Amino acid sequence: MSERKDTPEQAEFREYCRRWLAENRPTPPPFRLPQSPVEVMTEQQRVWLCAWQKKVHQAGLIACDYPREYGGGGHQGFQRIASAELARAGVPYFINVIGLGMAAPTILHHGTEEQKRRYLPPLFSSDEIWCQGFSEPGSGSDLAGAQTFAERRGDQWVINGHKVWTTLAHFASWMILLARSSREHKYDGLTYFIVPIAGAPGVTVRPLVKMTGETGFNEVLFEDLHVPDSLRLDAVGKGWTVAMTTLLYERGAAESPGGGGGESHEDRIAALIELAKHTRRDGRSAWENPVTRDRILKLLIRVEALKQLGRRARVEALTDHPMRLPLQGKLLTTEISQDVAAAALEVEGMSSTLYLRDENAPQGGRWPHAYMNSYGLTIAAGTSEIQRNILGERVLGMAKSK
Amino acid sequence: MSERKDTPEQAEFREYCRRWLAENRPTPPPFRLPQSPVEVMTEQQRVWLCAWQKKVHQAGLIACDYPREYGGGGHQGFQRIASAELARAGVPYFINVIGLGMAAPTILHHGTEEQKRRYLPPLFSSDEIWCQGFSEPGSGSDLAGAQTFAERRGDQWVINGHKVWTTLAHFASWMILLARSSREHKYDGLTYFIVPIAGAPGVTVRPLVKMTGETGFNEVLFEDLHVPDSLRLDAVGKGWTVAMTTLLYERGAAESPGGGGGESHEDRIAALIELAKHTRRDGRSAWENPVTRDRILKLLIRVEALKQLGRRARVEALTDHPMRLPLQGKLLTTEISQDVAAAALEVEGMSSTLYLRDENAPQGGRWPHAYMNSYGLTIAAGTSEIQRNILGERVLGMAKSK
Amino acid sequence: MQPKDYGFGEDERILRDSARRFLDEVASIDKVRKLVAADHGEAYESATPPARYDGQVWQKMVDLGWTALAVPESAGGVAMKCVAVAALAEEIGRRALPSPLLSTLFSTFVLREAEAAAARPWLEKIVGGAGAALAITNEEGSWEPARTGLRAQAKGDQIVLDGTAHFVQDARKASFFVVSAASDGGVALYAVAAEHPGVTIHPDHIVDLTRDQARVAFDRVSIPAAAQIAPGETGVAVLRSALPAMLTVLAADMTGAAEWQLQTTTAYAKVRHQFDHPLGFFQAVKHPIVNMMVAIDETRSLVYNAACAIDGEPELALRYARMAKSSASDTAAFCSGRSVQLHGGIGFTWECDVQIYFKRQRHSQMLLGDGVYQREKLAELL
Amino acid sequence: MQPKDYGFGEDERILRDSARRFLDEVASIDKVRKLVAADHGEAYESATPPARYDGQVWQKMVDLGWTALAVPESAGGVAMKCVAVAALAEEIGRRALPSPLLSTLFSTFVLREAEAAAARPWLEKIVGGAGAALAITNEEGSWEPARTGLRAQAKGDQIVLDGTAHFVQDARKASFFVVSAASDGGVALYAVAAEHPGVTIHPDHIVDLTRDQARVAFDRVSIPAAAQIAPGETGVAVLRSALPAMLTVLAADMTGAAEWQLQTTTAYAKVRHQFDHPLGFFQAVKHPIVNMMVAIDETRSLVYNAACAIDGEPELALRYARMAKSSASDTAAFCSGRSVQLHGGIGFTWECDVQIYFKRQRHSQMLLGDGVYQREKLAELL
Repeated sequence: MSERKDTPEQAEFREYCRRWLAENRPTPPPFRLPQSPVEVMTEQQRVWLCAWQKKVHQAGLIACDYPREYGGGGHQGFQRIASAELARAGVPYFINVIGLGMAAPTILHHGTEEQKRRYLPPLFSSDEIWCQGFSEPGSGSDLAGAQTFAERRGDQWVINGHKVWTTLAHFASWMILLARSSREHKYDGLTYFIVPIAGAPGVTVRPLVKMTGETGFNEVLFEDLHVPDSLRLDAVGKGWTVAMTTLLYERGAAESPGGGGGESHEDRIAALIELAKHTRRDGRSAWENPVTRDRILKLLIRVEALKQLGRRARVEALTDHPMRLPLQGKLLTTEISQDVAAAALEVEGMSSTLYLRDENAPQGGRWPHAYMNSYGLTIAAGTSEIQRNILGERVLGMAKSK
Repeated sequence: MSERKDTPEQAEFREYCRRWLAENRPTPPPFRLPQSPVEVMTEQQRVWLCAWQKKVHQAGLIACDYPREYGGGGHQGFQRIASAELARAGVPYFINVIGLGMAAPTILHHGTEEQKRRYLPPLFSSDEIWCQGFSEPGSGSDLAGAQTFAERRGDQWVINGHKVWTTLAHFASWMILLARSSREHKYDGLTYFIVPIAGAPGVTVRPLVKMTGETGFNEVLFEDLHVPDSLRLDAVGKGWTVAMTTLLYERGAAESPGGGGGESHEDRIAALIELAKHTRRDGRSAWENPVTRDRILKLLIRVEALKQLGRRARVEALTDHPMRLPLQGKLLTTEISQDVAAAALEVEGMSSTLYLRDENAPQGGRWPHAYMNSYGLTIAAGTSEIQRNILGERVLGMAKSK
Repeated sequence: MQPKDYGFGEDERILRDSARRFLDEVASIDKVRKLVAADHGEAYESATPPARYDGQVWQKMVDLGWTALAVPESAGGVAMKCVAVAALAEEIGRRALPSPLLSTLFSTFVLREAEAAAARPWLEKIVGGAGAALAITNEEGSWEPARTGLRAQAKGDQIVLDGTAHFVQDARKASFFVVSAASDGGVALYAVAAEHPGVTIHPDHIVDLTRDQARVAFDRVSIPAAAQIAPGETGVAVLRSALPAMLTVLAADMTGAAEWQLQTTTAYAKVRHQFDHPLGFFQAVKHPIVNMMVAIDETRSLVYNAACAIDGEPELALRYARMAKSSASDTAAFCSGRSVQLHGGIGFTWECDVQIYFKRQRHSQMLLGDGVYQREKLAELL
Repeated sequence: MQPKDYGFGEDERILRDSARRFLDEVASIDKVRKLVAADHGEAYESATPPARYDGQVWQKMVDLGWTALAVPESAGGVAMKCVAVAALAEEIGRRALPSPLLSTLFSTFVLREAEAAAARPWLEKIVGGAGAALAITNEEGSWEPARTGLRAQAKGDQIVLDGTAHFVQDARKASFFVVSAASDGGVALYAVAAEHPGVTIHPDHIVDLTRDQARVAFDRVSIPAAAQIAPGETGVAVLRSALPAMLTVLAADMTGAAEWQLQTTTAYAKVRHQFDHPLGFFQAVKHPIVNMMVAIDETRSLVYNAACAIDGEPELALRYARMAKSSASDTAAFCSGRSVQLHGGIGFTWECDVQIYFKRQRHSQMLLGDGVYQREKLAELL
């Protein structure tokens, strides 16, 4: 069955995707895969996930719409189909999430011909994993406050500084780096680089531990890292513009990490209702507690609203401002995730004290874990507070709050 | 029965208050008295309420702690007792609420000896009613942005400008006025005056209508009003300091308008519970709807908390910062009032559409009326937003948001 | 299959855009204010509360075919999709327009579900411009179809109606009422002309300035048995079938009104300065306004989803419609509160237009049941 | 009559101030972190979850007389007012101190209500420094006194206990358990030494780093009938009488922890700069912090009101205690969330101390029932 207004060519491709996925669905590995690619920590996990991504790339379901000379499929409107079919098939995610979601489009828009030919193919195949160096200890929400310094010395740049929250840096060959090349101008003093990570002299990667007790991101220190000028992306002083391109894609990447396997909000709310129906206390189920049920139903309605928001965003006649709905996505997605997890803790009551390793923890302890992780979502890639600024300023046109 | 640690003298005074109030409780007038003094509009109401205040003043239950030469009782710690007994007796409020609550303490702190002797006695007796001229069309929250201008001409000041939200201006003999005497400095360019209202040439009082459909406050226009320099309060350019004194008392005045008769939060939440128990729909009472009941109980708990907050504020060992609890009063009082009224509308359902004049409106239509009026509370005398700034800055010491 | 675009195609866009142009002309906020809020004393102090609307505008709405939109072709209507009707209702709500259109649409939804020959002449009257209103609510203000304040008794070939319907919307703008009454066979439905002997309208004194509402008393109102539009066995089912469209269209009206509140508050936050900045500079103003927008977009998305289900997936329609009205009620409460609060002192006055929408929204919030009620009923559908 | 000062007089102030000094010294956040959060792997990955506390600190707490505070004089205690105990608990919570004090106080409250001669030796043990814990919760995590996971059967002059108590707090820090078990006469109460044959502790893997929790299994545990501390007819009533103090003291601990969250978040908002201003400049940061303070002050006021009622108006104690715990639970949830969010990226890390309080507060929120539960029970008291 084809969908929407697939062209005959697209319908054929969709059919191909389905067939390929049905035939190539991987058997689950004998070890635990974490819930998302940003939590991948072990070498075992890395190897398995890289093999999977490479296989999918070879099958032509990754980078479908990129030119062939950069490792893509050279098609138009195929990625949407491949991504939908990957999601529908529920196969594992792709490990090179930062590369696919952020580095690749940034390089495509701002890179030289040489850069595109050199960096994109191994990115798509996951032969080279990428990470992102934006946040610093002193600049989280205020990205343009970056202090990591790139000093020009002939045709080399010497980089010193400290980046934090760098997902996947422990596996990464390359980083997309926002650095300061001039202290005189805040925004115009930034330049964007591709820098080597694994094995590069002057680079130290240290894992950071989340409040959940898991690792999954890192801090990266640069001490006199020397890179050639050919690793600069776009012009000197244009780093902020390039970073805006990356951020444009970051939200999209966070929502659908380059492939299927992520749990949807609908899955999550269904799991919550299931939990409520099966959690009994004092002679009734949590679902039979009208106050708890009302809270869950409010969330069920918001989850449906979020789904419909996405559907409506694609109907021009029913949107007033082109960015109004898309820019709400990150805020809604992350806050609803948090609220759903919080409601689950209320349902569990005392059992919500039990964590991942406890055999009696309901649904494997996923909810306290999800609740804590939800703060990662409402903080990372622009806190909810910053998202509200952006919506108020870019969509509604109110004065900048700074 | 005496209370707390009344001295023998105070215990005797309390006894006197109770006796006097028992013997002098007025019979209700044959016309409707509005819910609060700020809604008094008719001459009939004014005459009746002025007579009542005058009688209470003559009995010594008003201005107990002011010096005798200013019309007070010359005591210490008697007003607290008189106010408590007035509240307990549930007698009507005093009409000169702005005078008692704001003008009197401001004049006491900043007035000359002559000013105190001239203005305070008729204020206490309500022979002269007072209003307050702070807000302007262009400056609500930002009081210091006042543009009403006072130009010095010899020993006269010529006043031009436009004040709004002036409660009781339609009955007022006098106004406490914050005016700009210099355009060069924002805060230091303000001077504080006592200005005549009723019958003064160059003064126009026009009623403003609230969203409830009621009048009760006014706008006051000044066109070349001439006042002598003797009506200036404190020094030229010290208006902001004087205004701070007024504001310090404004919150107190808003909470207990100079006497009894105001309905307490406890009364209101009790009325809400009563309403919920008697509102039947679809085979049960609103109180039997667990979701509605939970919402009401949350409010019941907050009302108790507010009461205990007031109690705790007087126990030094259980407060961390002297202004922390008192400064929360206005915010909590007004927001809880709003939430209680909103909950009542939920209880009433369709009946909440019925307004004051409707014979079928539950509890006389008080709740839609109270709900709309509650926005007056969360806006007037510093919006809730401004209150949160004040708390964050003065109590917690965070940076000024401007 | 669900259409990706909610079935909102060219026809729907044309209807909506022409409605926008027409309403821009006849229903500007100044005109609406003149109509309903010229004087506070008249609004709230008259012995008989006003029921004002512009009859000429109504006649033009009829001429534009709006009353025929939801009427089946068999009764002379144009039977447009619910997404079209929802889009129109959104525009009506955006203008807070006083008119019997919503009540008439509600009556249409009931009549067209009745499928009785007796319903047809009433539908034709609606096409012809007759306003109609539902008289199906008891004194508790219940929205359960099975609960009615009226009783119907057969007397030969006549049926006699007795009792009072409460909370009848736009009662004085309606030429006839669609009435539910308890009969021996269950809750039956009837249509009764407003001027029928024995029918008395007792107007309510309401807060909302853009509607009128009344108790409608039926004192031995005798109508021919053939005028029954749904017998006792089917009355509740008919009302229930009509409910998704009623909920959705009401939620659409509320969405439009909320969007007006958002735009008006945003505009004020840009022009009003305090502390040397426009209000919108302050996050204590900016963020609540953004939260209004977020709430509205959730509601609006749910409204079109519900409308689309009514058009194509009737088995899901009630579920989605309950979601839409639950969301609309909560959004209305939030946006109304913030629109007044963020306007500061001026927002609290009669002269500021936000009060008109504030009151309409509070009224709409309760109509057909508030959010808590919708969710309680939704739970039964899961 | 209610004392205006909650009965918080000189004695109470001295106790509180000395507790502050002592805890400043022994329970700084650095010391607590070293104790419970030195290593994330050990905290969450060990086969047997840790139950760490500082035994020397505990001994000093005993030496300071804290375990004797709530014990009647007849059993060698000092029987201080509940306001004093609440003030102490607030200080403990402010430090997120891992210790069996709260569990021991809970056990004390139950034992002193039992008034049986059998309870006295256990109270004396507590005065002497024995930690105790309640084992009264079934596998559902119910807080209804009538629901227990254990069954008691008389066998001659012995009583045999069977079953499992769940969610036993600080189980591995306790020398004995106060146990409820269904007997033929109703729910009876017993005290059982932790090392009694047949008692097995199965530690839970919990989120909170400052507590340990366990299932405690009783496999044909045989104790003398005389060791029964409340017979079946009174067990539920005894637990219910102890409940106000338990709720209040827990709420006090949560108040202290929330105050730490407030102060720590405020301090961060002053030093952390973004966009050329300290975070606290921005109302999106300032106002939520103010809301934390407002919530805390409501809770704290309710805590002292409840404690004061326990001391002087027992008929109101349960009502006020339910209010305090309802408020404390909601305040804890709110303050915990905001403390992490407003710290931004750093707040989400293991190395930031806010995670320790976040987890303790989430745990406390559920203990004895969350806000929804408290309000449901409160409704029964109105």
